[in-house]
Order: sequence, then structure tokens, then C-alpha cells
Amino acid sequence: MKKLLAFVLTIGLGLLIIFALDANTTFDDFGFANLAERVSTRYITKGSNVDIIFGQTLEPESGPANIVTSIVVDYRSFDTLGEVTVLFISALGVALLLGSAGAQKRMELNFKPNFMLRVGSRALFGIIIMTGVYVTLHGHLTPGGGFPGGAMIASAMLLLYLADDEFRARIKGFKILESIAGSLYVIIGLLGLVVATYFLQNFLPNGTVGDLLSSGIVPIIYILIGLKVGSEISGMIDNFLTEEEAQ
Amino acid sequence: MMSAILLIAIPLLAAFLSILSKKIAPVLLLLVGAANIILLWFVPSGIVIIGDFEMPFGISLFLDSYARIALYLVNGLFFIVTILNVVEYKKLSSILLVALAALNGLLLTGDLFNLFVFLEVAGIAAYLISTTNKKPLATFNYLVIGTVGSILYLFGLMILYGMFGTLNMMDMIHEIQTASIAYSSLILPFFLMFMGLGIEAKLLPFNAWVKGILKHSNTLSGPMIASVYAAAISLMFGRLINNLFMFEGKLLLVVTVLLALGVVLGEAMAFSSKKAREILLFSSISQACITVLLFVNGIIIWAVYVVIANALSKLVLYLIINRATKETKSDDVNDLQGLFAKNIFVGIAFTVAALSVMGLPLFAGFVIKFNYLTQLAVAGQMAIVALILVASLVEGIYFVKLLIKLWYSGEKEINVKFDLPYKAVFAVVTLMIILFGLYSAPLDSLDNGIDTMQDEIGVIYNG
Amino acid sequence: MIMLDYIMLVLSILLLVIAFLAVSEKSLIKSVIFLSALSMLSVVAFVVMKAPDVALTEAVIGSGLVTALFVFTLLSIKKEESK
Amino acid sequence: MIQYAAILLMMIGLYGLLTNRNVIKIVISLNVLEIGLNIFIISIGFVYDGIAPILTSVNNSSALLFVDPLPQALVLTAIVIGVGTTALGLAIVKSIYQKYKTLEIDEVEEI
Repeated sequence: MKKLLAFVLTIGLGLLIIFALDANTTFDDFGFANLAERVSTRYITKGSNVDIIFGQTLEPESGPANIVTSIVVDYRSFDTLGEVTVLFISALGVALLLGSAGAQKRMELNFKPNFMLRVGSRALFGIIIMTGVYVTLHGHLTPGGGFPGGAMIASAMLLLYLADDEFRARIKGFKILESIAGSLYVIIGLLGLVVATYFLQNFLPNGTVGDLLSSGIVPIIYILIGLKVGSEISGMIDNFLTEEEAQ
Repeated sequence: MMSAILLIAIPLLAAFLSILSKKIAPVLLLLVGAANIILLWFVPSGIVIIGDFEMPFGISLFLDSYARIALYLVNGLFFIVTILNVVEYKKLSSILLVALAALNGLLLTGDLFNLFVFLEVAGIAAYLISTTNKKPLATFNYLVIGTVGSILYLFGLMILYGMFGTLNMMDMIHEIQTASIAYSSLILPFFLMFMGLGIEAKLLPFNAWVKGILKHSNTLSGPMIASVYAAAISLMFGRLINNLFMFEGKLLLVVTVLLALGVVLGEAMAFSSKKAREILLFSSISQACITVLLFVNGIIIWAVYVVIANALSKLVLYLIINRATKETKSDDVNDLQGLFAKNIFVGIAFTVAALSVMGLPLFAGFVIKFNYLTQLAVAGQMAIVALILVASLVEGIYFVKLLIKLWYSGEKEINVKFDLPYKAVFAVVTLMIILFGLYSAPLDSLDNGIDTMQDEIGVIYNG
Repeated sequence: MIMLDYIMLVLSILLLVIAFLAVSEKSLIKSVIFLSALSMLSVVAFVVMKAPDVALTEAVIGSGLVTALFVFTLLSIKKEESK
Repeated sequence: MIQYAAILLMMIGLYGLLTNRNVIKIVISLNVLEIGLNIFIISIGFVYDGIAPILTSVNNSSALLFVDPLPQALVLTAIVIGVGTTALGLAIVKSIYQKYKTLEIDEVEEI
């Protein structure tokens, strides 16, 4: 009975919100978002009144051809710094809660990887790592970037954990990689402050839109984020799959 | 070169480096904590642009005297709490560094989505600090309710983005003021954001997590969550209420009733509880509601003073009670009987802090309470004035009851050893409370003008 | 109602049904599977709404790693239950 | 259409939070709430017959009609925040189980 009441109440609240949004004339209806009034016109036209042509425009205000990446790493790069901190502190928290001072060993689950899984994962491991690296490297041109790329690298590690129940990645190495990548990101930001005038400013040349080696610090930052996200999530996976060494 | 961004970037860099070796982490924590306070002295005020994209397109920080006071308070308290606990909670050094960066980010940022990100970072740091209470279910409750709070805030913010198309705080305020829209369409986003932030700021109807966390707090999580986080989040909340939220008509009524309810229920629950820490946490809930009530009625400067006075007194109260509970293994009022019989000095510090929170004359609390009550009366909110007076009466009764129990020793002897750094902190806070109580001229030197966001908008948009 | 609206209509109904199942399912394993299915459906929704970046991230993180974490937690709890 | 579904999805997540007593189910409901919010944010930026906000050799000029890129950048952040909170929640669930040997909130007598 309580469930039905709660259900009716929440769905009623939902309908109330829907009607309130409908009645709200300034709130753009679904599908008719009026971009002219929004800040995002500047991100699309990159602040220039002449057209940005893929492969021709030189030195645009913000390099990446992928406009979402130009927002995530160039226009609003401070958000992404906060974002990376969220994953950093979650990985730290998981290590604090699940990890322990003593040595760790793999948890014996009643799940023995059969032949198919072992062989299949060896074949798939290479492909997934390659896709992850490709997605990270081309973050500023095609959809993807640091977050999906790093997560793909972590899922490749996950595959290794599944394929062999004695496998343990070198956690110490992940921690060092994670720390270096994070500190380099902040150092690049501070470099922007020292060399140019603002924190996280793109002080390298932007080149032509669409080239692989274009848009200044954006690919560098996205590679650092890819490495950081990959090592953090792999560390989390290791924490979830190991337990205290029974002394 | 010396810009406000360093207050966030340096702790973040230290946090990333601190996981390399466990030995340098506590050193880095103390070093960066002190460096932040000194740095704050040299940092110029004004708008700090990030990433070379001006106002509404890139993210910018905003440092005015309001933010500067808030930063001095939060960084100072943070440094005190970390010094007292760094030896015992060495493992949490990296998390505390990230918490410092997040709290500075909360107070400085001029971008509403950035505020959401820093709310999440500070929230996750607080969940991890609360795991030191060894009560996993209370931490789980805190995590779930805190995340729901952030989601409600983001939901309200995205509706505002759908309406006005910008995420920058000043740009949004300008759009809201100049757009000719029906006020009814603003009620939904404002109320969602108010609820989201209300959960973080411990306002009554949404703070089911507070009891679980602060009831089992220790000398780190108690002062950190009840004093440092509470001060940072209520000052940030005050900034949003003063400038962004325009409470009128029905919404103002609903918000005022909610807060008034919070004050009364907070006091009632504190009155009826037997555990020392429960009394403190309910009293800090009702203080939080009073603070937000003042912000909603536009009494900015006295609300800031209430936050400062509360933060300092709660720091002392929580440190003493948690320190004593660690020795006597229980915080029931009769187990702590006669706590101050042996250490008189600590007793005086506790009494001064408690009486200041209560608002007794001769202490800073009285001056602040007297002033904001007169301002409320001038603003014609007689109902609220009466309500706060009744709340103070109830507060007086249960605090005096607690003090009598703690001063006059019962049958068993308790001697809790407070080492020197604790006593030093108590001495400083007691001195400040008495000093500002007697000589209250400097309090009047500041006025509502410390929050200069509206003038900044005027400068930018009207040329 | 153009073709796109039909797709969105079907997608919305599927989303709501699977979400309700994920929330009200008794057994934990089934609930996690429904959550993973909901994540995949949200990837389809992002693709339909022309958000490839978000679809890629949600696919890899949402249905890949989050489901894995849930399954690992359930496995370790079942192991301790049996001990 | 999807915007209404997203709001109702959030409400189903809220319903799950209110009625479930199992700790893991609460984390699942939190995820449903987050997925609903993410779809809602993306639906704010959607434009009929707009194209994905990426300049490519095919649609190469910035004068074309694009979908709003800003909500997509925000959802990227919101998804990763969701993962962080879920991982932390599950770690706390494991420590709850180690300490109280049960996943039901009512059976845990944590005073």
C-alpha cells in the first residue's frame, strides 16, 4: 500500500513538473532550442563572424573541430579539472574503504574462467586497448576523448582480470601514473598563468581546424585525462576484486 | 601572476602529488593550509577569468570583500582543525587537501555549473571524512541524500539554462532582472535549487543525514562538518540568495515557513535529547535555519556575523565534547558529569562559547543577535522576531541544563586531558568572543555593501 | 509525426518500462541487468538526440564499468554469505 | 517526447529511493535518477533536423544548423560524477555488509 502511495505521489510530482515546464513560455520546447539566445552560438562559430571551414580555417579562437571537446577542454576547462578531481577522490575513497595495509590477493570467486574466455580475451585485449588509445588521441576531431578513451583502457584491464583469476595489475604503477597525469594537468594550467595571462589558457598555436596536430594544449590535456581516468578506474576494479591476505 | 585561482590550484596540485608517498602527505597538507591563508592576503579582488574567454563564455571566479571574509574564515578554521587532527588522521591527508580546494572553489566560483562540480567534490570529501566515525550506514545515508541534493540543484539549474541560455552567475542574474517574464515561471527552478542547496546546508526538512553523522562524530569529522563545511556552504548559499534567487509572494511564504519550522523543531529536538553531541547538532541545525532566514530577508552583514560566531563557537564546543567522548567512550550527559571540575580553563571556554551561541549579554553572540533582531523588526517581520526569541529561550534552558551537569561533578571522577594545542585554540576563540562582545564598534564598520555582485553586474552591463 | 517522433515514442516507453522494472525487481542480479539495459537504452536516446560524445562515454562507462562494479559487489557479498 | 520520459524517469528513480529498503537497490535507484537527469539535460539542447556539433570533412562549415553542444559537455561531466558516486556507494555497501552481515536497512541496528 505504501508503495502505491509513493508511486502515485512521485508520478504526480513528475506530471506537475511537466505541466509547469509547458506553461513556462521562456523555457524552449523540446526540439526548438533557440541557439541564437544561448551562449553556445559563440562555441559553434568560435567567436568569428566568418565561417569556420574544416581543414581550411587557420588559428581559430579555439582549435578542436569537435565543438563539444572545445567546450570541455578549452572554453570550460576548469569544469574538467573539477571533474578529474571527482574521479581522483572517488578512487582514493574506494582504496581507503576497501584497500588495507596488509598484502592483497585476488578474491576466490566460484567463477573459473573457461577456455573460451581465456582465449577470447587475449584476442580482444589488443583491439580494446587500440580503440581506447585511438579515441583518446582523436578526442579533438571525432567524438570521444579522455573520458571514454580512459574508460576503454580500464575495461581492457577488466578483461584481463576476468580472463585469469590470478592476475593482478601493478597497482603501484597506476598510482604513480595517476599522480603524474593529474599534476601535469594542473602544471599546464599554471604554465598558462605564468606564460600567458590566464590559468588554463591555450598558449600553444591552434593550427588549422581538423589536423591531428592542432588546437594547442587540448590533445595533450585529453591524453593526460585518458591516462588518469584509465589508471583510476583500473585501480577501482582492482580494489573491488581483491581482499585481505589471510595471515 | 598572483591571482585568486591559486587558492584552488595549489591545494589540487598538492593533493595529486600527495598520493605518491604517505610521508609527505601530512606535511603538504599543513604547508598548503598555511600557504592559502598567507596567499589570501596578497590576492587582488575582482573578476578572475580562466582560459582567456571573457565573462559568460568561459568560467570566471569572483573575489569581493564578501568572498574574502568567507575565505579567511573557512581557510582559518580548516587550518585549525587539520593541525589538531593531522597526527591522528594521517591517512586522510590527500582527501583533506581536495576538500580544501573544493571549499575554496565553492566560495570563489562565478559559474553555476562549476558550483555543482565543487559541491560534488566537497560532498564526496565529506562522505570520506565521515567514514572515520566507523558508522557505514550513516555515511551511506549522507552519500545518498547529498547526491540527491546535488541532482536537484542541477535539475533546477538546467531549467534556468533552458530559459536563459547561460551558466554564468552574473549573466544569469542580469538576464533574470531584465527579462520580462511571469514570476510564476521562476518558482520551479528556484525551489528545486533551494531544496538542493538546503540539503547541503542542513536546513530542517531535508537534513535526515545530519543526525547520523554528527551524533557519532570524532574530533575530525565533528568540527570539520559542523563548523568548516557549515560555514562555507551557508556563506555560498547566502551569496546565491542575495543575488540570484528572487523570493517573492508564495515562494517567499513557503520558504519562510519552512525555515521557521526548522528553527522551532531544531530547538525542540535539542531540548529533548540527552546526548551532548545531539544537543549540539540540533542547535547548529536551528542556527543554520536562522542564518538562511536572515539572508532571505536581506540582512546580509549580520547573517555573515552569525555564521562567523557560530562557526567559532561550534568549533570549540565540538572539540571539547568529542575529545571528552573519546576518553569516556560515551557522550551521555550524565556520563560526562563533572567534566570541568578538573580542567577549569576548558570549562570556561565551553561556557563562554555556549553562552555566546545562546546570545547572553557581554558576549559577541548578544551583540549579533540584538542587531539582527532589530533589523528584522525594522523590516517588519515581527512574527520571525517573536519566534527567534522563543527559540533563544528554549536554547537557554537546555544549554544551562547541560552546563550545570558538566560543571558540578557527580559521584565518579572524570579527568580528560586536553593537550596544549587544544587549549591554545580555546583561548583564542574565547578571547575573540569576549572582545567583540564588549567592544562591538568594529562589527558596525562593515555593512551590506560587502556583497558587490550587483554593482559588478551594473558596471559590466550598463557600461 | 515524422519518423523520428515514432522512434522517440517507442524509446520513451521502453525507457520507462525498463526503469520501473529495474527499481521494483526483487532479485538483485535481475535489477542490475535491467539497469545495464536502461543504460544501453539511454545510449540509444543520446544517439537519437545527436549527442555522439555522450553516447560513447555512457556506453563505455554506464553499461560497461558500472554494471561490472555492481556484479563484483554482488559476487563478493554472495561469497561472504556462503562462508 | 523524450523530455517528458526523462522527467518521469527521474521520478521513478525517486520512487525507488523512497520505497526500497535494500542498500544495493538504493544505489540502483540513484543511478536511474542520474540517467534520467542526463537524458533531460541533453533533451534541452536538442534541435529538430540539427546535426551533431562536430565539424567534419562532410559538414564542414560552422554556418550549418547544429544541436546545442553545451549540455553535452555538461552531461560528460555529470556521467563521470555519477560513476564516482556509485563506486563510492558500492564500496560503502561492502563495508556495511562486512560489519552488519545484511543489506536491509531495517535489519541494521546502528543506533
